[in-house]
Amino acid sequence: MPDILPAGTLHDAAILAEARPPAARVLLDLWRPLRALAALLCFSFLGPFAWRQDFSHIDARAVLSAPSWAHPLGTDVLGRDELARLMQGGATTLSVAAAAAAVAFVLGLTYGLCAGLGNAWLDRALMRLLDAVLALPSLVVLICFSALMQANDTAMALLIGLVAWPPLARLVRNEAAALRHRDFILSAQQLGAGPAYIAIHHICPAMGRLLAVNATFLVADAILSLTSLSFLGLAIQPPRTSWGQLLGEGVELLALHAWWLVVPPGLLITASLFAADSAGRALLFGRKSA
Amino acid sequence: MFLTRFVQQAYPQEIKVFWFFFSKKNILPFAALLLAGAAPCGTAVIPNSIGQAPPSPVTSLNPLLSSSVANNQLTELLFRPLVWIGQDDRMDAARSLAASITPLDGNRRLRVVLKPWRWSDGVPVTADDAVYTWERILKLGDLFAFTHLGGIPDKVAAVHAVDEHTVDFVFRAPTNPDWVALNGLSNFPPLPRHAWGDLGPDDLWPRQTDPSLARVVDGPFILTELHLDQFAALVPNPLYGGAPAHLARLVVEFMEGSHPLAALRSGELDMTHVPLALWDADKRLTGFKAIMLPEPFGYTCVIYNFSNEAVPFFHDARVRRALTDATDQKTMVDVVYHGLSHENRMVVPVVPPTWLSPAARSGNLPVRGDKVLARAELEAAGWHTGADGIREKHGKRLAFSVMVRADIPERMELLQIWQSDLRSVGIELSIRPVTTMQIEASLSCGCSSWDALVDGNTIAGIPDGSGHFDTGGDFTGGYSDARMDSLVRASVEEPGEQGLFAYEDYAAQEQPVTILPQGGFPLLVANRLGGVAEFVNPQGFWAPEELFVTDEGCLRPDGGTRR
Amino acid sequence: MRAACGRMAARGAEAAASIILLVTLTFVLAHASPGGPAYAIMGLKVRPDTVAAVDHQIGADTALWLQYLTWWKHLLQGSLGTSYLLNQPVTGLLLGYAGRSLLLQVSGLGLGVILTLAGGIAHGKFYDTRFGRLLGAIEIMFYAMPGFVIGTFLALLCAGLLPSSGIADLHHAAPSLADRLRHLLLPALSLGLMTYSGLARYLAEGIAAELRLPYTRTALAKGLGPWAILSRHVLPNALRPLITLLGLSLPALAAGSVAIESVFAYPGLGWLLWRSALSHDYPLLIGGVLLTGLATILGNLAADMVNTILDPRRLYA
Amino acid sequence: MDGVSVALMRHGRLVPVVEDLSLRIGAGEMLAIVGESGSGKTIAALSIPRLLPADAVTTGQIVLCGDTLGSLSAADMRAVRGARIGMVFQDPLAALNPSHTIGAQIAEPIRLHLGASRAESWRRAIDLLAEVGFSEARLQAHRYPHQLSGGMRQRAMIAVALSCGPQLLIADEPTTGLDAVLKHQMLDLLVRLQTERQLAVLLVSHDLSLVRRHADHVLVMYAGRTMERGSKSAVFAAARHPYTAALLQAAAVLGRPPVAIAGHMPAPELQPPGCRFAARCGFFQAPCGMSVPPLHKGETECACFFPRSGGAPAIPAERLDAPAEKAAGLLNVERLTVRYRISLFGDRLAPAAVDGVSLSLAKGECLAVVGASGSGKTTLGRAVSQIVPYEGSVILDSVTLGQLRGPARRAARRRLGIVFQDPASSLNPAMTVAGLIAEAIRLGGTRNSATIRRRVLDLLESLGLPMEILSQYPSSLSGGQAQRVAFARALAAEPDVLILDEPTSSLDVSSQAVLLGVLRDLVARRGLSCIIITHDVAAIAFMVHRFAVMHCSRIVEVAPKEIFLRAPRHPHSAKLVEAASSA
Repeated sequence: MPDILPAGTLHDAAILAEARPPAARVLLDLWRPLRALAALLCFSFLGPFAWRQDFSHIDARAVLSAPSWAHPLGTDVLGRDELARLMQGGATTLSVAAAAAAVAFVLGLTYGLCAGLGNAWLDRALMRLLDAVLALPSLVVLICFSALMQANDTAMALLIGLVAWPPLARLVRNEAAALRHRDFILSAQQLGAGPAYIAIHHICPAMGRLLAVNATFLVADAILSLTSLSFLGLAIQPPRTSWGQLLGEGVELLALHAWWLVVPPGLLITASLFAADSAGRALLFGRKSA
Repeated sequence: MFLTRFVQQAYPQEIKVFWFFFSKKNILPFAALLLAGAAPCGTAVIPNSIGQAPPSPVTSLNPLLSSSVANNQLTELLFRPLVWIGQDDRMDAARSLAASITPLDGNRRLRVVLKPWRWSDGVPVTADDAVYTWERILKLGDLFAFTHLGGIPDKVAAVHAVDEHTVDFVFRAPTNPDWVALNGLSNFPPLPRHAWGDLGPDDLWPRQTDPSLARVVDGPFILTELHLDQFAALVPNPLYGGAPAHLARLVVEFMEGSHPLAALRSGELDMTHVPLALWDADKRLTGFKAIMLPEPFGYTCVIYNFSNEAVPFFHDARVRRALTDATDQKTMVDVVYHGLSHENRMVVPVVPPTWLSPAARSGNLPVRGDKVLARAELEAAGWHTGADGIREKHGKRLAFSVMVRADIPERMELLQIWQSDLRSVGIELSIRPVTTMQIEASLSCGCSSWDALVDGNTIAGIPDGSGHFDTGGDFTGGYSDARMDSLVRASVEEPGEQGLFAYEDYAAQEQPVTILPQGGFPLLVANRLGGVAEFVNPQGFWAPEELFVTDEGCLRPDGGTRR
Repeated sequence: MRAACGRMAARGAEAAASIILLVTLTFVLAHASPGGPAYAIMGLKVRPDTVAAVDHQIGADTALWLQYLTWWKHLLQGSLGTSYLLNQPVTGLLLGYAGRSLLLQVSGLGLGVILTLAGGIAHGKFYDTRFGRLLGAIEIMFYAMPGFVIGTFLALLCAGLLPSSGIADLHHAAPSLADRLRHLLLPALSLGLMTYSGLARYLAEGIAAELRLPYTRTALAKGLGPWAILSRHVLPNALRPLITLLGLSLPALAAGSVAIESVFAYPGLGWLLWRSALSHDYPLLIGGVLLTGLATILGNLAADMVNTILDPRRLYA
Repeated sequence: MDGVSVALMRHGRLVPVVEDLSLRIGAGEMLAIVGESGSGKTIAALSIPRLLPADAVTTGQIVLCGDTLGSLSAADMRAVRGARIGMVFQDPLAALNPSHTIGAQIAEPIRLHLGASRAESWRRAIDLLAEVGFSEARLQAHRYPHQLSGGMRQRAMIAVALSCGPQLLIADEPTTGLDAVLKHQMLDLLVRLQTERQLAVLLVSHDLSLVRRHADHVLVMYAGRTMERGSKSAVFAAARHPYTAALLQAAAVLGRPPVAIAGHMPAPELQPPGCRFAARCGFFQAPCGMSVPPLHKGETECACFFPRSGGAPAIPAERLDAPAEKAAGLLNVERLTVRYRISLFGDRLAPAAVDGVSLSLAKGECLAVVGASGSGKTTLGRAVSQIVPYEGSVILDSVTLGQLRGPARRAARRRLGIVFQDPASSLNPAMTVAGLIAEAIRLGGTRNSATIRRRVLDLLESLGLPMEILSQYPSSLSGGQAQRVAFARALAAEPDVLILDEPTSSLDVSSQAVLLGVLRDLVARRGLSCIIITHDVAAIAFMVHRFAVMHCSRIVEVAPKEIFLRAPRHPHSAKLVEAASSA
């Protein structure tokens, strides 16, 4: 499960100061990924209303059948309609990924703020603990916690969230530590603002874009983790499934040239990653950072 | 010996022990073999735990200390047990170390006569070696991996050598000789007292992967290399008493979790498991042949947690029978196993049919997989269909969850079919995929953290119920029934099969666990490798001396008949 | 210069604190999940009294804190204890697996860095053009494929040509070096693609940002050509964040390679950690985590040092 | 340059930024382009070496010593840049590569254009460093940009530009960020090089005091068009274009308060017909709005239908009377010392940024703390307003601020307002102007939204800010507007003392003028006691009562305004006053 650090700490002064892209350009950049995300959400959540097949109906006669009118995307090992399973899988993947991203976001933000804005000793202690957590292979955490939790979607989201928050914490801590000495923070302090007020009203909004960018990257990484988890055997409760599991099952049977089991889930995962990733990048390069 | 010490120091992690087996003492017999023209020839590379899914690591060379199949597949090649179980789940005379087994004075004593085999260092295998093994078992106590199987050691009063090749097993009470022979003596290998010496648990335990303890062997192969988590290399034992091996070098590669199919196609492996869906792949891939290994002698079953008050309905035999009746095993066999399996609702495996009771053979069983019967049983038990189609009784819904290990795809598929079957009769099942460890820990914890779980069970020898379905038995979720206890005791103590058949028919009535169909092992084998069909026995143990290769300039030993 | 060394010494002391925290965290986590080493050792059908006997034999039946202290006592005496499962000294095992894992990591990383430099520079230079967006799409496609998918794809793609399991062809008693390298190719390529997919995007963004800084305009004013500006001025500055990221992504490489190592049956450290976590082999697990933790923290220190040397602003603070 | 026009691509549309620019610079001469920021003067300068973005469109003829640059291919243009045209940019720290030594950055173009060997180019680099005023150039060549002071960095930048002996040197705002003394030294250097090397210099600047003293010719630009062109003496003596006159009046001159120009410059996209300055011109008549006035000949060429004569009307210097009598001491600072902890081993060894400073401020008094950059005056301001830890004591209304903790300390700090130097960074970019000012009031404890709204409107009105900026974000405000919003925030807290840290140094001429006007009104009419920290004595001379000069972390002289301006005792004060009076 690749932990790749998002590019939140980049600075970007345009060469010609006068030609800096105004806020409108951001919406232009955001439009493409938002459109892709909307399409995926419709496919996953609204699809089942249009395509009436029951994703868990087992049909012994139609095992591993190629795409046909009855099953536009063919059937899987148990003869269930692949298109319906992709829709249900999408609903699970996107909701679990979003929940996991939320968990990681909240944990990472609070931890980072405490470390960034606290006194020197608190900062040093929290950062050393963070180094230890970052150095711990996420695998060990996954296996140990997976056994403790009743395997349902919320547990899965908690699990992924628990593993994904450290990189964000480090980023938030660095940014907060840099921001606390900026003039507009000193000016607010001079006007009598307390530390909590400063954190909520000034530090977080000033980091607004960094947080938005990383929120989208967290969603992208959560989708990826869900895919890798199924390989480790920590799966979604059948008969429901996730895109990652469908991809895993498809790859197992690749020798059968059953392309309809591999290509659609692969494309859907890539599309969702593209949407989340380019939304983040559009936010990052849209407006000048705080 | 210096070379070994040096190699161990220089390559601590590669425990590579090259010792020359052409030592002076055994050059003569080897030459004799050469003259006979059946010289061992060629190398074969096969993945470990063929015949048992999924592959697990080799962690011990000591036959008394580990019951995992992956270890036993190797130890059975090195230290031959007194009794080797054949394809029909009876004693295989050719491969067993025991020449004959005769019960004496009213089944209180069992006399075993050994074949005149020799250890690989030339010393003959004597009855004293069997007594030495018995002394080790007593010393190991609870550490002995096969304790309680076949009455060893709890039902055995004493073991003593009558003469150089005869050993007597004296029992505390009359016991069924077949049960002792097949279930007990099949895990009882004589050990070289002269090579090992007086070793207790504190010596044997830490040296489980020490190859020096596996140098003097009486099995068909000698271990030359053991690289943990990589492979083990074996060469034929020239002094083996049984049929000599055809291969000059057998390599067992440890393939945990990987995709062996790709390795097979690139020529590194000579055979491998394939997913059932790829069963007819040999039509597409040239240069390979598909061989179907028979199912292992055992069953896959759903075990219920009788000590969990949240699911009291498991105590009602009618509900249990309904659970089995509702199972559409025909769809399971067709869809999951592509028709390559058998419907089975008995605690006694259908393949091989050796131990089936007359009632089972004729097919009139109390449960036949009939949904109408299932609904009737549930109504009789007081469970009426609720609002959402799920049955209710005194406000409690007939719903439970089942834990299953996520790394065996077939079990997940079976459960999803079972889930839709149960729903059609008004029972709601939710499936919890977990890690293997969690299943084993739940089985023996007696706690109420689980409702039901799926587990496989391989029977060593006679499919008796002792230690399972009798009160206090393991691996059945705390099932206990007075009549079942007496029947199980009878099947163990009285000779003959009547006791077993009575227990079998009552178990079909009780359905303490719900049996699910179990598949065989489709193998894809490279055309260069032969003798694959019979080399695995129902318990999943190997006899690779049958294997031979047709390239590298080797002759076909069987004249081209065996596949 | 003195401030930079002072900082390094402080970082060293803090790293030691992180290591102690890491070991404690692993110890607690490993014991938290249900099950125990006995089930893995004895195979799956184990009676409760056998479990007790095995736990006693391997010393896993004493109180948790006692086991923790004895582990530290052994560490101070220079031994990491014995693996419950494999009954071998942990140090010996780790050296073997870490050696092979290092070989895979280095070759995988090497391939990854080469791909990253090629893809990243091209993507960074033509960042807003159609060609740049195409490279971006390729990067995301590989980023979207988890380890085991890339591994399986490559294994099946070159099924006939390249070996895809183990570290040597076991048909020969003494496999040749060429054979070992052929076995290394596919796992290293998979690891390389995984590294490439993350880092190339980051390098491209770095280069695109640096190209916007005023000093590139001065270089233009000096009459330098676009490629000269890129290689002599922009690249050294854009590489620094990449090096920090490499230092940071070492634990991911160790964890990420579990999928690769198990798909190609490559007996490396990642796969060993995974198996010892699954089978509660505490000494081996903690030893392994200690090793990867040390590697990560040393990796971060090294990355920080290299960055300090590369970045004069920090060297002469 | 003859009839040069440049259009830039803005959101898919070509927007003319420079129109019909014609100028001629002879060898050994300096021509200065002056104008407010955003007037297109930088784009004009960059069009010569063609350093504009690829999608920019440049028309007209640019000729350098007989060669027309427009027709050169990219490769030939590259050969011209660096060899025949040298560039000096605005912010030397960002314009020099942080990870190369300054010697290497100078040697690079020599190796590239003159094909010299590594050793040879290194030696020439050292000679160049010596020429631009580096002492022991051999040692300094190995240092990195961040290790040099602002002035030295700019000298290194000039050395880079002159490395291949160019014919033309373009300097784009070379002196921003430097203090008054350094500015003039930099221009002296440029003039010396210009005469010694017979160099043509194109200076782009908004600092009229520099242009008045050093340039040979002047060209005034406004919204992309040339307003007036001529010799320095002609333009400064008899400014014929109303905009030039207004600019001259807005410049801070010792003894005369600057007069702001009403309104602000049209954005390039708007393209109003007729004269671009029509909207803000005091002498607007009908024809000005109809067509674009051509350049009339005269002492200076001026693009106006009604060129004026006789230069700018003299505005009488207002006499600001000192406060009647010595009012009660409002703020007392005794033996204030600030040490920054640099090294890890205790901070005894660290040099003191502020060393034993004692000051007092009476109620309604306006004290100026002046000194060169690096003299510690900003640190003093931050220590007094309790932002930075310090030793010694600061007493406000007989309350020692150092010992207060928690809410009491926060309440005490509200009584010391502070306005920072860079307006853009002192306003939270994520809040609207209304939000920013309302927050300052709300933090004071007022909750009622009606009173808050009324006070916000009062503040806007008193600072001369238009109503429509209430909903705008700081990033879309001009420098002057942003600084006034910062003022509003500080004043909203009704502080007893207002500390201003270099309020005007990052603003251009007209914004500076507007701000100083507002400040003068606050001090005079509201009796606001304040401390102004700056290096520009001229700008604040007329509104300040007393001067305190800081040099090397100590106060070297404190004197009332009249005495200080006429007879400064300390040599450093004399240098400051002399630099201010030359404007």
